[in-house]
Amino acid sequence: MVDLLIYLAAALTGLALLLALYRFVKGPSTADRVIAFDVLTIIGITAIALLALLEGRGIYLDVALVYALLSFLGVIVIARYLERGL
Amino acid sequence: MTKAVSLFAVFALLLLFWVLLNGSLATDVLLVGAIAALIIAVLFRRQLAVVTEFRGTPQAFLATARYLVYLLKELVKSNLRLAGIVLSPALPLNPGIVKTRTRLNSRMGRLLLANSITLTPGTLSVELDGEWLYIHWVTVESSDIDAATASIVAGFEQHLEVMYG
Amino acid sequence: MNSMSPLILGLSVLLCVTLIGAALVAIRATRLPIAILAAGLVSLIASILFLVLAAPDVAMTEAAIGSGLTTFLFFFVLARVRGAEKDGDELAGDELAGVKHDGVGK
Amino acid sequence: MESLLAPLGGVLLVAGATFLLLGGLGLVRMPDIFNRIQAGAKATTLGTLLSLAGIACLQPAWAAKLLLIGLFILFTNPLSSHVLARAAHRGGAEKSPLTAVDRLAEDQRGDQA
Amino acid sequence: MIKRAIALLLTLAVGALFASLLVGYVPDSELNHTARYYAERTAEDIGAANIVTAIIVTYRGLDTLGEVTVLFISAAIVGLVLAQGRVLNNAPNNAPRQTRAPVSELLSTGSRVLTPLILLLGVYVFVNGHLTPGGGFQGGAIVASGMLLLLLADPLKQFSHRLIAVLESLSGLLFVGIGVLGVLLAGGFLDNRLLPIGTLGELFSAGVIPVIYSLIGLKVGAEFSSMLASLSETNHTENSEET
Amino acid sequence: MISLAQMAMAAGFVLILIGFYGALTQRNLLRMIVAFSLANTGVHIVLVAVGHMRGRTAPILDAAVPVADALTRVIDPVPQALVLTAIVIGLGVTALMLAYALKLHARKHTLDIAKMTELKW
Repeated sequence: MVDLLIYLAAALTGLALLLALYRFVKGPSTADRVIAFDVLTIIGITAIALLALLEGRGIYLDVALVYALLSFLGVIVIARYLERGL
Repeated sequence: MTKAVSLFAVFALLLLFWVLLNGSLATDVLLVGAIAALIIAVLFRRQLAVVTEFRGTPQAFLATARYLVYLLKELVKSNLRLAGIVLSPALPLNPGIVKTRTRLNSRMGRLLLANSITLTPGTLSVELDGEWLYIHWVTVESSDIDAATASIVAGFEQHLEVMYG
Repeated sequence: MNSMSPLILGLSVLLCVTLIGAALVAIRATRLPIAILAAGLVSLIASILFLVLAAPDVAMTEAAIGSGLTTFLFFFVLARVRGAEKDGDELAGDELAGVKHDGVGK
Repeated sequence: MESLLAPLGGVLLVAGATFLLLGGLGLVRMPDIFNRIQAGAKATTLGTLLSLAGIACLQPAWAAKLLLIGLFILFTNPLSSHVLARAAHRGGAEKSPLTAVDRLAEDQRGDQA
Repeated sequence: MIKRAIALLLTLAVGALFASLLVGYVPDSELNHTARYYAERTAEDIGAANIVTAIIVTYRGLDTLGEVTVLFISAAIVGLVLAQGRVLNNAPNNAPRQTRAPVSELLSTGSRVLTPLILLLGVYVFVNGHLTPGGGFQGGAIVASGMLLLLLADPLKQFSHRLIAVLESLSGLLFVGIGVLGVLLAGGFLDNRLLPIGTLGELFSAGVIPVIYSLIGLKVGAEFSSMLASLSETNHTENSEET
Repeated sequence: MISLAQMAMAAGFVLILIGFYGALTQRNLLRMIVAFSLANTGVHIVLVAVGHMRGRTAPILDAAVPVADALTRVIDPVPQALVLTAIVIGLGVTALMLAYALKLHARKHTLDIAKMTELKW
């Protein structure tokens, strides 16, 4: 039962990844792609956590922690670039 | 708060972060964490002064709990509302940027206010200029300053005001 | 959990497709910031792929260095050569679509 | 207790993934950058938080680290959304024709005049 | 156009080479000789839970020393190359720095809170290098990211290059010093048995590995920070074009 | 059935090819560096895929993988150590290339390699 739910969650996450990827490829502006990038990173965090669950290795979560930091810094660097503050 | 007390508060906060990170209370973990937290707290004591703007009164702690409950409630409620908008074929939008006023003076209080407003989908803080807060609103109900303030800002502000002033 | 291996295989198919798609965007994008962003995305997906391949050390390094610092360095440099892009490709000033930049913060 | 926690975790996981999907859908459907930030960044935040809570139910030993990841996301994500929205507005990003009012742009024009 | 066709042809040729490699590839099902040695002996000899860390810091410690040196040299060259440009461009007027867009108040407040947490995360990553998928290089990159956040929140901030350089060389010297101590007191250069090996899985275990990885973390963090700082202090060349 | 390692390896090879083609055809220096870093990532993926073995897990010993099981449950750690080093050096190389590109731009006010004619034969 729980296995089935995990399957379903993974499938939905994959679908969300594809949707965000569509926005990334389509654009049209750089800022749109940045927000798609941010969403992709956040989906990546979920994917890593799911992977840790599937493999039963809690240590993978450290990578998710680094990601949480990166999604923030990346967006800020690019936003500062866009508003000419870098 | 005196300098020593505020330094200690920062140190304790960093140590708490460290313990959560390690998920262990062994002596060696605590020892290394205490050293690292002390060095960082001393190096960044001026920067971190904003953290200790928190008023340590019992009312403030009570307000923190109420604030968290309110935030979670709003988070779920507004997410569901936004889900309704996204799923409906007609995409019923009425977006706009409205101007609101905040009474909060402390930096940390304003950061938390803007963050809470951004976290609840439907509203997004775009710019903070002195006491004026410009908010992008997916479904604008009123572009009047006072009305917008009452419906977006006031709910969070009443708790944050007790916490940070 | 061995019953989950088809799931992991499906995930990695998705990751590989995304990886190659992002790489093509990185090569073909008309504007440089987008190319750099897409290269960052390639690193990001690669790092999840490393995790699937049971290499968490590499995944963390790729996340922190490949996807993080490299992208930041690129944007630092890009901010310093802004306006010199008319050669070789068409980086117009309007990174934010629609309206032309008329000297915001210039 | 144990038997109750696992299904709860599974349900939370699916709910979280649903919000992720809704976020992705919003990202695709919304007409302009501000609305996309609204739909994309925020729905996915809740989605990730719910997923992490679900995993914490399935593996209670990891709760501390998952809580930390959740808190980090909860604090950083609105900040980055704000900075991006501000940059987009300053850069004069295109707004959807539906946009009713833009007090910020009005005030900025007022300052310059 | 001809150039493009040649490029395509070359790519296809390399692709054919890769394809033949891929078709002939049979994944191993057993660890090979070297890997088996590492998998079997690491826990006993080194005491590190993370075998990759054991390889990087102890079995192949000399490589890592060389790597850190290469990184130091490249950071130094980046600084040198960009410093020259600074002298050239600064001569007429150094006004461009003030023209940057102001930072949002929220970002500067947020970065005050987040920078210490990021630095602490970096420390966690490099101190726990022998237990978790972290280590000096990752931790160093995270520390440098924290510095980057400071730089973003306050673009006019000047890093103390002297402090970075002192930190960098001090940790490098200590690294080499521990290596030499290994020759004198234990089995060889960078031998980790200077300190007791301890129990597998505890923070104070694997001998001197956590100390070495912390030093590497500080050194790498300082190097990356200095790279970022020298890039951020370079003037925008666009402005010099207009004058 | 195709294994995980083979699939990842194929993706890595394709990435190298894309980067290679890009580096050959682009005229903008920064774009060439982007293509170069793509190929770099591709090489890392191929190397890690070589070390992967079906049904095994990461070479970190903890509660999930006790020491006694290490030999049968852990994948090859050597390629991982190599790639870790390669990524770090990759950043150093990229930073150097970027610094030189910046320098060239400051001198010549262009990033187009077709306009850098001094060394052309």
